[in-house]
Amino acid sequence: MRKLSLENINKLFAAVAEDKTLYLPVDQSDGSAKYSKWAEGTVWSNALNTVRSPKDLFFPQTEDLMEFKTEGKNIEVIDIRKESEDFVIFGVRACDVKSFEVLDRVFLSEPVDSYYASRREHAVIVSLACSRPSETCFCTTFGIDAINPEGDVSAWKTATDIYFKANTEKGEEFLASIEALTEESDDTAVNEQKAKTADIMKKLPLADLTTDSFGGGKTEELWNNPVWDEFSQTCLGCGTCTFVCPTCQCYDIKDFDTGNGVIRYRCWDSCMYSEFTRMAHGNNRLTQKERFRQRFMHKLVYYPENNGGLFSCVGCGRCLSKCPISMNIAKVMRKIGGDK
Amino acid sequence: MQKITRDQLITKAVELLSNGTVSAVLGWQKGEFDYDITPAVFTTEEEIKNNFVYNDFCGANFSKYLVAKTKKLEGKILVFLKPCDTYSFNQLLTEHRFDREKVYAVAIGCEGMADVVKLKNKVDGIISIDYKDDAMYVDTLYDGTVKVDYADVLAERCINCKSKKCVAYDELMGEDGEVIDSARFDEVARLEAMTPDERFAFWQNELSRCIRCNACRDACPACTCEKCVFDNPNSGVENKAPANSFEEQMFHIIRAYHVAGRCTDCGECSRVCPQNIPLHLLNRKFIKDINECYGEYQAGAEVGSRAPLVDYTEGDLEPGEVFERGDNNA
Amino acid sequence: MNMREDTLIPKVGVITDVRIDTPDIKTFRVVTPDGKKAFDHRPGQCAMLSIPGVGEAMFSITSSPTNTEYMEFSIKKCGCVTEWLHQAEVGQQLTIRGPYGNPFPVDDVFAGKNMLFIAGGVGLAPLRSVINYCRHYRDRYGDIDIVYGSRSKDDLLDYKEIIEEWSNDAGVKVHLTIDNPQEGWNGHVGFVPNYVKELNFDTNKTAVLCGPPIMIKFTLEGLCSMGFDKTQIYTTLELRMKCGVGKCGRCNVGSKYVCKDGPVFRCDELDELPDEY
Amino acid sequence: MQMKEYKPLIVAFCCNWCSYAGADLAGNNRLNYPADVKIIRVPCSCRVNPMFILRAFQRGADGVILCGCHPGDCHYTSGNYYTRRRMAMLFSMLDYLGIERERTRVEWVSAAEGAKFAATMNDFVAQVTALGENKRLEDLRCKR
Repeated sequence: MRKLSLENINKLFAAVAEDKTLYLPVDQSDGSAKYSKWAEGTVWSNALNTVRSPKDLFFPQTEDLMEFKTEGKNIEVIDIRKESEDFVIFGVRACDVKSFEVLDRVFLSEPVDSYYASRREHAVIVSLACSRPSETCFCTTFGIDAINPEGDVSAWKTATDIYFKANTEKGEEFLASIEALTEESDDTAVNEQKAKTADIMKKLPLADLTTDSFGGGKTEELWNNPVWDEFSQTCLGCGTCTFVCPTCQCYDIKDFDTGNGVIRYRCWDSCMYSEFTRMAHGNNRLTQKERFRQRFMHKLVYYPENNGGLFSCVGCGRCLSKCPISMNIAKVMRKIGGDK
Repeated sequence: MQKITRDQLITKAVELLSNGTVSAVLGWQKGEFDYDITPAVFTTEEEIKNNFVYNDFCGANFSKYLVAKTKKLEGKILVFLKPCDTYSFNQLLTEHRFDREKVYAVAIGCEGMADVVKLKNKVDGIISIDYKDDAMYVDTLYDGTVKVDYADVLAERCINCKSKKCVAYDELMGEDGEVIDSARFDEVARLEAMTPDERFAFWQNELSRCIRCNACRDACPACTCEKCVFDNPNSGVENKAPANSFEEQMFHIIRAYHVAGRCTDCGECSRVCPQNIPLHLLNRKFIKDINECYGEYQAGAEVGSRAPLVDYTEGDLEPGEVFERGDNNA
Repeated sequence: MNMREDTLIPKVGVITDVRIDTPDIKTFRVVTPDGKKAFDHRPGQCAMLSIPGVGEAMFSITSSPTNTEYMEFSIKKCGCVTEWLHQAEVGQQLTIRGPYGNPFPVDDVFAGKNMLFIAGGVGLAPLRSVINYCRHYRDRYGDIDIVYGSRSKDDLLDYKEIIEEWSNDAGVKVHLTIDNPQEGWNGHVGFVPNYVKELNFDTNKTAVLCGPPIMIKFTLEGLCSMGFDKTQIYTTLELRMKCGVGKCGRCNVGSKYVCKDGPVFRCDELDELPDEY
Repeated sequence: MQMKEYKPLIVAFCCNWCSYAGADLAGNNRLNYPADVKIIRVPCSCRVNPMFILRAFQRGADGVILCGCHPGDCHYTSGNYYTRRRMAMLFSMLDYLGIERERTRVEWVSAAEGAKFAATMNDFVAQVTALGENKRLEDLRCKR
């Protein structure tokens, strides 16, 4: 385990940023944090987490896919892909690290999405253990260990120091690159903090939330649950939950005519939107209830069914704090689980 | 003034439901942590008794729900309206968006609602909240019980409350208030006094956070188009994500413009924004301009009034003169 | 640049022939600019066609895989992409990517079986590929019955091919029907589901259905009442699709993605899906 | 190397009944105004939706001017009165967002005012030229 005094954290950032682009949570003017590029003077946020998840860095909200030039009846397809640059994402919480696995199963399954894959291959993920989880956290529900986050490198921040441990080859390389700044250390301080945090985790209001009622093969059982009617009643049908969610990956592909060519781009889409499934001659999800159900069934039933039981929710709590009407997956799980 | 309590509202709701006046109740449903309250439709006494809450976090404006909820409804729906909600209620009636006959409106006096974001900035790990007369006592994960003054977490829209008068109701609970001479345009004036470069920087910073979740639009009681231009593939501007700063600006300019003269300044847009963009400052700019150029106008103050942007007088200011006016003010 | 191919990036195709089938259906013949078939496919699979600036949409490949020269798409005018295609002329380029989806199990499950194809309206388009495949390898399959109905005689797709080729094949029986009586029509009049019941097929067949949802629903009921088992009946679904490879999430129904796990489903598999298609 | 002289792109929405005829008259009378003014004919100035103005900027306009009949002379009686309010509010909002107010203008030009049309356009082009390129309401995708 390597150790660095927090006083020197900016030296570390400077060293990392020298040959790789470094992204880390930074406070914005409204008080919330956002993953931003580090530059001299950038201050690492103390916030528990960002509003937008780090999925942005692999799967940006909008992304140009290709361009077309048209001339008369002819079309030219222009591949505008570029290999991603090497970059480091620093300070990723355990829940968000897990979200990358959820996204990987979609984008890296055949046929591989080259846009996502390129960024994924060039990224080093430095995770950060939690020490002050919020009441909206429920990562333990999905078997995520907030005090032992995964990622290429795991980090623990105490009041004075930050500790690093490599988990992968990429991680070893990363630690080697900052070896001069860090010193070898035992894990006493880290273990102490882990024990403290573990106690808090047990006391979280959502600590008792379980996935017992969910998982692959539960479609029939849950399909007609009254919860969908009841909880979707006042759903605004906005995309907040989807857009702040680290695991939501539905997208739309659209064309933009620039006047001198056409850009085909993709952007995030939301199953909560009424036109998500609208076709020229109909829509298979006509009411908000159906759309609402789709979102939760996808995360809690369909996705695990296709991915060996892995849920497509990581309990980060973003939707809990951001939904305009405070409706969220925890409430849905509580209600269905409680019906048992 | 005595605060309206949860029990009073429950009693009222149960009374109206059991005597058949209404068949459903639009109210607030409790959540996990006392502040995460969801609007809900209650149809039984039991549901109301178990789940109905009313506290400082019941900020959601119910007026817009009436558009959808009255459509297929048999009988009447009971809706609780805070003073600012009554303005939206009137505005929707002016625009014939729902059937007044299907609604039983109970207006409730309001002392202002709390802002969750403000509270969370003060207190970490909120487990539950006890509302006492002098302050809220927040039970937390880390700091035991923390006392938080109501004034410290009062929502911006409530600090600058424009009116505590209920302008529409079938029944009033508590005392009616008065229209307030608020300082709500001060922030707009502060921006107007800036140089264009400063203003541009200010709005770039704010709008660049927009993730186009459409929460502002979907929560807005004035945004009741059956199909929004930004959802219509034939409009040429449909998009689900702002591709660049132009699209961020366009969405918010057009949205604010479309509700100009109809916006009652209820503040829902800013409340629901997950990125804390002060969207109300766009709407208030229009309200301020309209007041100054075409005479004082409060959307929703009465049913049937003509919105300033679908009206004119022969002596209106020229667009160029509007700027000159601004210069004189600044 | 050294990046792997990405399925989202299409190839350029050229329309080399446009055939007007019915008042609202045209069949387009598509090859690459150097005159070859864009890619190989199996019967029932689909391709994404797009016109840059207009949009991209999924269409089933109407021509048989045994045709190695070109692909055909029978397209009904109903949305912006299809409307644009309908005014396109020969020589117009478009983009094409694919093949997508699961094909009909023509080489294993269907082999040696008596086949019953039932289609309504433009629903013949996805079946034409299988029908022609079965006709091409005639000796691998038993009897072939084709029930096809449309609003009127003018709305029958591939009428010429049906009359001149399909009807003349040994062991192939074509049963045509139109919804309402029409001058110059001596054939059957009535809806497809009723006609299927009248024909009262033996259950020693594998049935393939495609058409409007309401037709599928009643035909399925009819077949089941005749004694068909749902495992003997196949159909193909259509939902809104964007990526074609099970990632964009649009065509997700239950744990299946219609673009990737479908569009061909056995009817008993459909029963396991939530009723949302 | 010589810098290319900056010529702004101006979009002028002209009402069919007055200003478009005014532009015509300017042409017939051989009155000069810059060729960078692209005229879009609209049935009435109130046909112009705020989105038109924004879209003009998106597609590369450096300035947008809207010309209609003089107040009181609208072919449809009152269209330009609505325009006046709408554009006053829209331009004020653009200004509030920090977009240069000199990039937008409304001018009333009758069918007889060919000279005024040319003079207005010359003046507006000069005003926008002084400002330089539109950077605040631009869509970079349209500029490649």
